[in-house]
This record gives sequence, C-alpha cells and structure tokens, in this order.
Amino acid sequence: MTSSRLYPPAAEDSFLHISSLPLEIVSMLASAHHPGAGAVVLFSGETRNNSHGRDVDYLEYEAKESMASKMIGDILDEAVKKWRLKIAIARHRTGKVAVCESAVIVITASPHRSEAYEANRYIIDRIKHEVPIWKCEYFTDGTKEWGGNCNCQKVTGDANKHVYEWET
Amino acid sequence: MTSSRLYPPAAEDSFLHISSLPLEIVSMLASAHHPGAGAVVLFSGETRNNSHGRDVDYLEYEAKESMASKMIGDILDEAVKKWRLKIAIARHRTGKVAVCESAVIVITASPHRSEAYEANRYIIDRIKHEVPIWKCEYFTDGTKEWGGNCNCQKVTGDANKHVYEWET
Amino acid sequence: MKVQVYAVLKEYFHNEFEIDQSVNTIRELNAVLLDQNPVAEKLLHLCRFAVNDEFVDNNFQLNPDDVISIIPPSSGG
Amino acid sequence: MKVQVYAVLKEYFHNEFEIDQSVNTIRELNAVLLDQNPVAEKLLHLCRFAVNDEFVDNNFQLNPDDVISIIPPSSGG
Repeated sequence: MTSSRLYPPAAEDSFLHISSLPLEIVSMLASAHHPGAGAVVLFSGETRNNSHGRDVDYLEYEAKESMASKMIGDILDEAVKKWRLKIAIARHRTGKVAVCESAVIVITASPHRSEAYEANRYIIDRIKHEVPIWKCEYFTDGTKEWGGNCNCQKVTGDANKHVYEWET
Repeated sequence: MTSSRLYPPAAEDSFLHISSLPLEIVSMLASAHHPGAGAVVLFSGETRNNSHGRDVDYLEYEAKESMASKMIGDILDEAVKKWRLKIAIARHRTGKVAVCESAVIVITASPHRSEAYEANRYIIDRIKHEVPIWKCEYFTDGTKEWGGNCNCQKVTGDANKHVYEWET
Repeated sequence: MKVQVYAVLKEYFHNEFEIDQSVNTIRELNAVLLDQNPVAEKLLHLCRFAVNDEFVDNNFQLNPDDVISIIPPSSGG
Repeated sequence: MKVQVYAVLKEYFHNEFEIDQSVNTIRELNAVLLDQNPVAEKLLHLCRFAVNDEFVDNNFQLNPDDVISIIPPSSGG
C-alpha cells in the first residue's frame, strides 16, 4: 500500500513527512478526496496560547528528520493496512510555530467514517509518543521549557511501550 | 455559548447550517483556528462512487431546511457545552452532490485533542440519525433509491431513540 | 390543514396537500393517510410528525390552520 | 565515534561530539556519558539510542565509525 506516499512534498523539503515550512493545510486537504472514500477526517495540532496555566508566546519543534520522516511513513502504511484506508497523509513541522498555526496535520480517508476517525487518532497518538520530534515552549515571560514530554515510561517501565489514547 | 454561531453563512443561503451551494471547506476550516485550541478536527462526508456494491453516479440531498438548520444549531450548542469546545461548526448541503464532493462538514476545536475528536463524532452521528435530511442515491444504471436510512427504530422500537457509533 | 411530505414519502403522497376532513390529532391524521394509501403503512409507522417545525406525538391536538410535516427516517451525510 | 544529541539533551551535552575512548556497546557509551555529566542520569535513563537512524538496545555493538543519536522522549504535535 503506498497511498501514504501520494502526497507530493514541497519542493524545498527533502523529507516527505517533515517540513521546516508552514504546513499547507489547504493543498493537503485538497489532495485527500478519493472516489472510494465517503469519509475524510483531518486533525490539525496547533499552538495554544497557554500551557499549564502559563502564557505561551510560540513553540519551537526540533526533529531528527531522517528518522522521523521514515517512522511517520511506516505508521501511515500500518494504518492504511489496518483500516484499509484510501488515503493517509501526515506532516509535522519543525522550527518556530506561532499560536493558531499547525504543528502537525493528519488526514485519513476511508469508505465509512468509523475507520477514518480511528485511524486518524491512532496515527497522531503514535507520532506524538514514538517519533523523534520535540517541542520547546517559549513563554511570554521570556522563559522556555522543553515540555510536554511523553511520560509513558514512568507507567510502562519501557521507553518503547506507550499508553495511547486510542486504546483507552 | 454561541461559538457555533460565529461562522457566517454564505449570503445566498438563508439557513446557517444548510446550504444549497457547494460547501466552502477552505473558508470553514480557515475560520476554525482559535488561540485557545490546540486541536482542530474536521470531518467531511463525501459522495462515494459505490454503495452496497452498485456504482453511484451522484447523490441528491433533501432537507426540511428550517427544522434541520435549527436542530444542527442545537446539537452544536450541546456539544460546545458538553466538551467545552472553542469552536463547533457544521453545514450540510442539499441538492445534487457529485462523487468526491462534501455533503456535510463538521469542525470542532478544543484545547486538547480527545474532546475535539469525540465531539466531532457525536455531532455527525446525531446529524445523520436525527436531523430531517435525506439522501437519494442515483446509480450509473439510471435507477435511483432513497437509501441509507436510519434503521435504529427496528432495534430501539422508538423513532426518537437511536444507536450511535460514539456510544459503542 | 396542510400536509407536507419529504423524500421517499413523495413516492406515496403528493409533496403537499390539504386534508379537508375533520382531524383532531396526529393519530387521526395517520388513519386518514393510511386510508388514502394503505401501501404506505410500514413507512408511515417509521415516520415522525412535526407541526410548525416542532416534533409532536400522536396525541398532539391539531388546529385547522396547522402545517403538518411528515418526516421519514433521516439519512443525512 | 560521533554522538549527536537533541532537544533537552543539548542542555547537558554539546549538540555533537566525538568519543575517543574505546567504547564497545551502548551500555558502555552510557557509562561514559554519565561520567562526563552525572546530572544527566535521570534524563539519559529515559532516552533511546539510535545508530545510523535505527533504534538499538543496550547490547548493540558499536563500530568506531558509527554515528550514535541519543533520542529523548518524544513530544511531537
């Protein structure tokens, strides 16, 4: 299954699923319609203006791009197989992401809506827990913090075992 | 809570949540970013080229617009309250809807992603089961069929009681 | 009183028609409709009724100037 | 061999540095890093190691020309 490969990356980017440029939500969504798909689900993870009660100025994302892009591709391929998706697209941004801008976009399309919703959550949960991408929060008071880390290891005792929302 | 009212309807339409014109997915999505929302979920229900093994030419939707628009507005208001959404938008189209075109769009935005996903499914499920909107399938062999009706009454014994996907 | 029907119901009744008989409740209206078109029985049993854009139950008291909508099961989206 | 660190690890180590000592496994590398910066112990314990873009376990045998990435817990999206 190579549906997840169909979306063309911006010419400036060398990684299919990682982008240092603003994510082009409109063209990504435009590429996600499929005659066999009755349901399209899009998730956009965006910078909030607050985190743990503190005012956020912006976020900055860092990634080990080569690994991250390959891992996202593998997650998409697994989701396509598991839910027989017609389309699965995901891109994560690196660098500074302003409030209201998208840090990550996941789009899934399937004949019926159950599969598109479930697969979409599965993909974003796995990206957030497993893929080497890190968020640094810059607060309006001038401080910064590498934050929102995956803490699953405290529960599972294993850096490779996670607690996923889609399983609960 | 009036977040659901914020999206301006097209000037040509008299009903906020029902449209006889193609749904403007890009401007709807553009209006769904919110500084307090870290998660935006969009669902688009689109015409598939097949249904129950038959080739579909197009769908035609009919609605009792006045009731349907009010009911969708009420469902959005309930979802906003229940999940403390920052944004909840929904529009359903009437008339002929070609393959790959959107018949209905639901967008939810919330601080964290769980709520946006759950509320989105809740809204689309309630629209599909409860709101007076009907689909007629036109097949490539020239036949047509009022189809895909809500059959919950066979299970629940009550036209006002439904079996929702988000509850299962 | 005026009756409006939608979707698949239009294959059984005119889109819009007047009921001249004296009909006091939704239940009585239902009986009149079944009398007009007995083939619609199964379908009518699945329908909801609305008066002036609000759903009503079988005991709802009708006025001569009411507009009654017969609402078949939804199939949106 | 070359070591690359990311994100919060950059507050404990240089972004990229050479290990000159003879180090045969990830476990031995970990010991060398703890020796260099004992304060990083808790964090290092949470990290995964990758060699040439593939995750490896503590027993992985290192070659002198390997590039080792130390991957702190993810926080994407």
